Amino acid sequence: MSELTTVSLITIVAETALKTRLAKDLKQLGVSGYTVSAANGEGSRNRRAGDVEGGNIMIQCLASRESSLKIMTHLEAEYFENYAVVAWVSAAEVIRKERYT
Amino acid sequence: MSELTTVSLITIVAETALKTRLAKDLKQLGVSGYTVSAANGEGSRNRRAGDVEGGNIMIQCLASRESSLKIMTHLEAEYFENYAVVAWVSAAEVIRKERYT
Amino acid sequence: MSELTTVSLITIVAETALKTRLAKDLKQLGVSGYTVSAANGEGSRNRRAGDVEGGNIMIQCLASRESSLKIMTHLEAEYFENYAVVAWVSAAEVIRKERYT
Amino acid sequence: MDSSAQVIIANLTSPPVLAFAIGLLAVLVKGDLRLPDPIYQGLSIYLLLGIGIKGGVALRQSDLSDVAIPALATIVLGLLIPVMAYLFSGKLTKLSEIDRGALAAHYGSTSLVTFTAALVFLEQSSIQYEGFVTTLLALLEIPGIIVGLMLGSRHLKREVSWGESLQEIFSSRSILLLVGGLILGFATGVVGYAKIEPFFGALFIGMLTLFLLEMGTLAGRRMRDVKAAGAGLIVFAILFPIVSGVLGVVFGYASGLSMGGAAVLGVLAASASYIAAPAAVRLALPEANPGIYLAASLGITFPFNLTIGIPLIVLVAQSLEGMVG
Amino acid sequence: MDSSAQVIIANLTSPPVLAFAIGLLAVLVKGDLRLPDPIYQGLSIYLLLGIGIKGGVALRQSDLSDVAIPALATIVLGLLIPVMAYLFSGKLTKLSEIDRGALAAHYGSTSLVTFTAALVFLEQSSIQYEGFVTTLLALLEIPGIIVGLMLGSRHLKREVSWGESLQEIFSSRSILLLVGGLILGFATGVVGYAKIEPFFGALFIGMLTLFLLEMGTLAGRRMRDVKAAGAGLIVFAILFPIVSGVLGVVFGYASGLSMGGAAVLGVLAASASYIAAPAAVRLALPEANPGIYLAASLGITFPFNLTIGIPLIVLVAQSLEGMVG
Amino acid sequence: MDSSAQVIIANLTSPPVLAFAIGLLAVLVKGDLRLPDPIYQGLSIYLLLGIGIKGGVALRQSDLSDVAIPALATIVLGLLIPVMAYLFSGKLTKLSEIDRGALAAHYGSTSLVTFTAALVFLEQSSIQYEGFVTTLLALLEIPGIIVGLMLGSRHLKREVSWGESLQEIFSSRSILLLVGGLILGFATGVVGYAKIEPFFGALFIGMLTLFLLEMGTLAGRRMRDVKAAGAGLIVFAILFPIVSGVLGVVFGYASGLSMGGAAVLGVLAASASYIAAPAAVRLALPEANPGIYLAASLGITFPFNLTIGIPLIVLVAQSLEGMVG
Ligand SMILES: Nc1ncnc2c1ncn2[C@@H]1O[C@H](COP(=O)(O)O)[C@@H](O)[C@H]1O
Ligand SMILES: Nc1ncnc2c1ncn2[C@@H]1O[C@H](COP(=O)(O)O)[C@@H](O)[C@H]1O
Ligand SMILES: Nc1ncnc2c1ncn2[C@@H]1O[C@H](COP(=O)(O)O)[C@@H](O)[C@H]1O
Ligand code: NA
Ligand code: NA
Ligand code: NA
Repeated sequence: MSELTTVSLITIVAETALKTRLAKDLKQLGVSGYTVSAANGEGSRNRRAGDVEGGNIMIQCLASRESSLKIMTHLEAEYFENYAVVAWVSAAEVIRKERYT
Repeated sequence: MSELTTVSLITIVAETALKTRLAKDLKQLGVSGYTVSAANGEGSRNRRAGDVEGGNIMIQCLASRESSLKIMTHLEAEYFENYAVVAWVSAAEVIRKERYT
Repeated sequence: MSELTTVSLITIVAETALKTRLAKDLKQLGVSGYTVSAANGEGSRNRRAGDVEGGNIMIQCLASRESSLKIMTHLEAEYFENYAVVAWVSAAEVIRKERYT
Repeated sequence: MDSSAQVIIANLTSPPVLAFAIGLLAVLVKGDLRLPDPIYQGLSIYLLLGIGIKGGVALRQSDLSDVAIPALATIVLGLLIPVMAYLFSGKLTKLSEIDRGALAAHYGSTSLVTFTAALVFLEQSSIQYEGFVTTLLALLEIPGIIVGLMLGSRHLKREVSWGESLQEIFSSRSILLLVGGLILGFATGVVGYAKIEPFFGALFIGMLTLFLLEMGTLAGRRMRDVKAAGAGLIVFAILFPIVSGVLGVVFGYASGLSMGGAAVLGVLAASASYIAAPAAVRLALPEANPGIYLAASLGITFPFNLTIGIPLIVLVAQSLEGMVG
Repeated sequence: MDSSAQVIIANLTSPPVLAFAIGLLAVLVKGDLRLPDPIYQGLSIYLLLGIGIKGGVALRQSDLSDVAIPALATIVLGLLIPVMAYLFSGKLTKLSEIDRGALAAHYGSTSLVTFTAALVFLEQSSIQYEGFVTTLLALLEIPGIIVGLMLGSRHLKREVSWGESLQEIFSSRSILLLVGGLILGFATGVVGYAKIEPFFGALFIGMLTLFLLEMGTLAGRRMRDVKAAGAGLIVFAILFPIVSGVLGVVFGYASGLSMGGAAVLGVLAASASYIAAPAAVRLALPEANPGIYLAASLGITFPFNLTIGIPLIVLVAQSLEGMVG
Repeated sequence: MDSSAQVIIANLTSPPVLAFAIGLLAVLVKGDLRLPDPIYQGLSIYLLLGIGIKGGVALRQSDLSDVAIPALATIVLGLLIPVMAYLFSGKLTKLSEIDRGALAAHYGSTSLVTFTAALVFLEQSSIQYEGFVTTLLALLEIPGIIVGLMLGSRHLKREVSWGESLQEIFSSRSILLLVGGLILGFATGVVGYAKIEPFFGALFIGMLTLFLLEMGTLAGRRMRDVKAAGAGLIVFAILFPIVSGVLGVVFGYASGLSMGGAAVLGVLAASASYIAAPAAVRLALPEANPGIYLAASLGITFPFNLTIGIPLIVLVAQSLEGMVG
């Protein structure tokens, strides 16, 4: 097998209304791809457009350590204050590190 | 960017029937929030109320290391024996560690 | 609580058409179970049977370090070239390590 | 061909029963005819609400004093049948008390689809029944589950969290939809119902057909459990509904119901729950093996009732007419 | 019983309104009658497309020159009502300018379900209305949202990304389905419509009933916010629709609509958005508190209009007939 | 206006075709009219089962000996058309053998929705067709896929896992639902069907309209691929269905079908699969580029057949009547 190397996995849980916007942001920040799934949840603020338009989305994105920090900085600057957004970074081992920019 | 610090991410896969109960438990154990999504799966026991009421849920919860150990202890005591429940803890870096109790 | 020990969590994002095949492969490679959820995403290749049959699936599987490497090797040999498949390995702490072969 | 054979064949070639068979057969060729989960949920909401509404409209036209005694008889059945199921299964199987309690909860409760199929069958056979039978369905749903859980947990060391379990049973979606539908139908009456009849009335058998396709697949998947369960459980799951069905008919006549009404109460008594009871049992009695109670209720009793049980109980009701009550 | 009371009672016992009440009551007993999300989405696609198609079929039979002045009146309403809502809410509450801008966006736009319920009500009362009212619905949906967002963001320091927000508003699914339905209905005409009438026509009230069950649950969940919101907001959410509803009726008569048409425009003016506006406000004005605007539009105004507002506005239209225009 | 133009216009203004156009247009304004996935799945289950059931009811009324020769002709078509598609695409494009094999699999199989639209069209034009045509649909679905896969994999170095692929093709949901519906319809007959006609019959065109809204969106999204595909593929995707459609009509007459039946077989031959074939090709021939085969079958041939192909083939069948067979 090709060797495993460690990259960052960034996970974003956000209200559904932000889906298009976050996808655009991620692409602008240079990631090679991302995966989205539907989620629900409870948090400390629970401020959102309400149940009418559905719950949360979870975005997972493999990226270089550098990109992942850029993404976190962007999320903090643009979303954390006014939107229901939670995000975290973890370590992930992949084959062909070059794919994850 | 504010600094990243490491907290625990606890992931619980459980039969759907336990959804309300697990959410209540987590809140009682003091977490600040959690995220739920729908899942399916196969395991070694496959004991459950059956397909009629749907498959599994996956709960993800950012918490302090201490809380995450409490949650694992609670799951072991209350659920592992009789219910279809699998859980694991991993490391996650977040901004504003204080939010994740 | 019983002690926590570290095993591997392997996550596979793949086009839905591969669901049955991947599940079969995992079982043949000896894992004790796996969890599947529905997902969507964008990647660099976007080659697939198209929206008609739905998007992606995400498979998560707790396994020994050894199994997880075997799984990655298998994915690389069989799927990475022609199919929309992304996979990564991360660390997860569990109770009763023996369950995760 | 005599008329009882005709009655059974008419039932076997009705679209819902055929759809059930096709769903079941598909499992054998490794196919999968399950509906997407939200469609399945949507259909069950439609069926529950529709049955409730039609029951409510009919209830309004009934003389409420006529309902009291059959309602009482139904509640007594709801307490009696689970005890019988507990004892009966003790004779026929070697199951633990916990598993027999779980079985009791299932056979003490009822199955909406079996009930619905019985109404469709009666309407096709032009047999009249009382409009308030849906009320009896709602009344029979819960008591049996509670009695079964009590029987199953008697010998447990741990505390059973009754408060939580009862809250979950009473605020369960099926009860709310059934009772909500009854209220809606009662309040809107015949005039209001006319406006929604094209949806809740005309489409009903078609929707039921689609639903039974899925039920067939679910039952098909239980066949492995059925094989593992052993002969005793299979005998129980076929004989017990006949016993409780006849008892239901007798209670029906004794409480003054017409022949059609007595047959419906018989089918209600004979049917075993596979939605409300499993959910409650799973939470309150997790030590019980789902492979046992689902194999019995969903894998054997449900198909048995759908194909043979319903016409059989109607025939029983016809034979007993005039002899009881 | 005089006829206005009769009118109100007929409305209160119609299946859709009863379903709303049952969904709301279920929340009180901690039950959950929400439909699975895809079913809810599917129903709202059905309703939007169906309303659009029927509107398009009717529009084709209208004299297009008759539409121009009512259309103009509707757009003027769409610009005027949000300004009024902004000022009015300033008198009645202590909310920030941001929250009042958000309220203005909601009350400036409209609610499809309220509109639909009004049509159902008029048809039951055998009151005629112009076929092109659905066009007015489509015209009233957007301008109010934009005016509201402008009012709410005047004092913000940050840049508002208008381009992105407007793109999102205009290509939103509800607008596309409504306009798409109008085109489809217009192009296919009466002959084509006959083939889909069993689906889009006959089932409509039944589907609406199911949809309102969910709306009741959603409104019920907002009750906590309503309690927290304070008396001023509650008064606003009941009084303002009456004011804007009467204004809509007057504009309707002034632009030459029939009594039924004026009543529909009144209901459109009185109704507050709870789908398009929240989505747009959430993205463009995230500083506004959803607890406020959803409590008002979904928790108070929607139930108020559904039960009392619609018959009230029809009565107003009947009384004003011949006095205006 | 002569009658062929009338026929085409009647088709273009039918609600399902208009819905397709609206879904496609919505993509151009960056809108998204996709149905939630479970609704889409539910609708396709409804359509497959409904077509199957109606086919089964009709099959029971057919003389079974009449079916044999058309069935044989259909299977020969299923083997011939993919070979023709493989050769034809070699002349018109520079695609690899793998991609041409994939195309062959798609054009050798059929499209349920095109078939359904053809039946709706014939019924509107009051043209009779044989009741057993649904059986021909089921027969034509699979052989072409297998031939296409064989052609495409001839030059591959690796082993093709035929066992797995065939198992997946034969137990696929669309085949099971179609065949299951045929059995259900055959067994329940006219009497049983009457009870589900309000669901599976009366609603059919409405449901199809909703489904085509989604199909329009899917086709719209393929437009980028169509542009990238080049002129050769576009010519292929328009000319080949005309060729295979005429061949189907000829085979139809030669095997003794009526004018309507020959037209249906023509449409079946002309239609390209976009569900069963892509799934099978993706698994068994992953080296083929989905952008090519989906652009051709879903992006070009499907809209072409829906709007022009169907009336054209019916006109061809009308002109050839009496000349062949
Ligand atoms: N501690 C947590 N762990 C996991 N997910 C969380 C946590 N807190 C919040 N969330 C998710 O983030 C969403 C928004 O949170 P909040 O903005 O705090 O309401 C919630 O709906 C949850 O899905
Ligand atoms: N090794 C594993 N990795 C990931 N998920 C698992 C694993 N084993 C079990 N699960 C999940 O946990 C559920 C219950 O497992 P079990 O109780 O072993 O039947 C399964 O349905 C899976 O979703
Ligand atoms: N960098 C990434 N991070 C997370 N998921 C990814 C990434 N790249 C691709 N994916 C997922 O893998 C699928 C296939 O990717 P691809 O084969 O590159 O088109 C996509 O649809 C995404 O769901
Ligand atoms: Na029973
Ligand atoms: Na308004
Ligand atoms: Na073909």
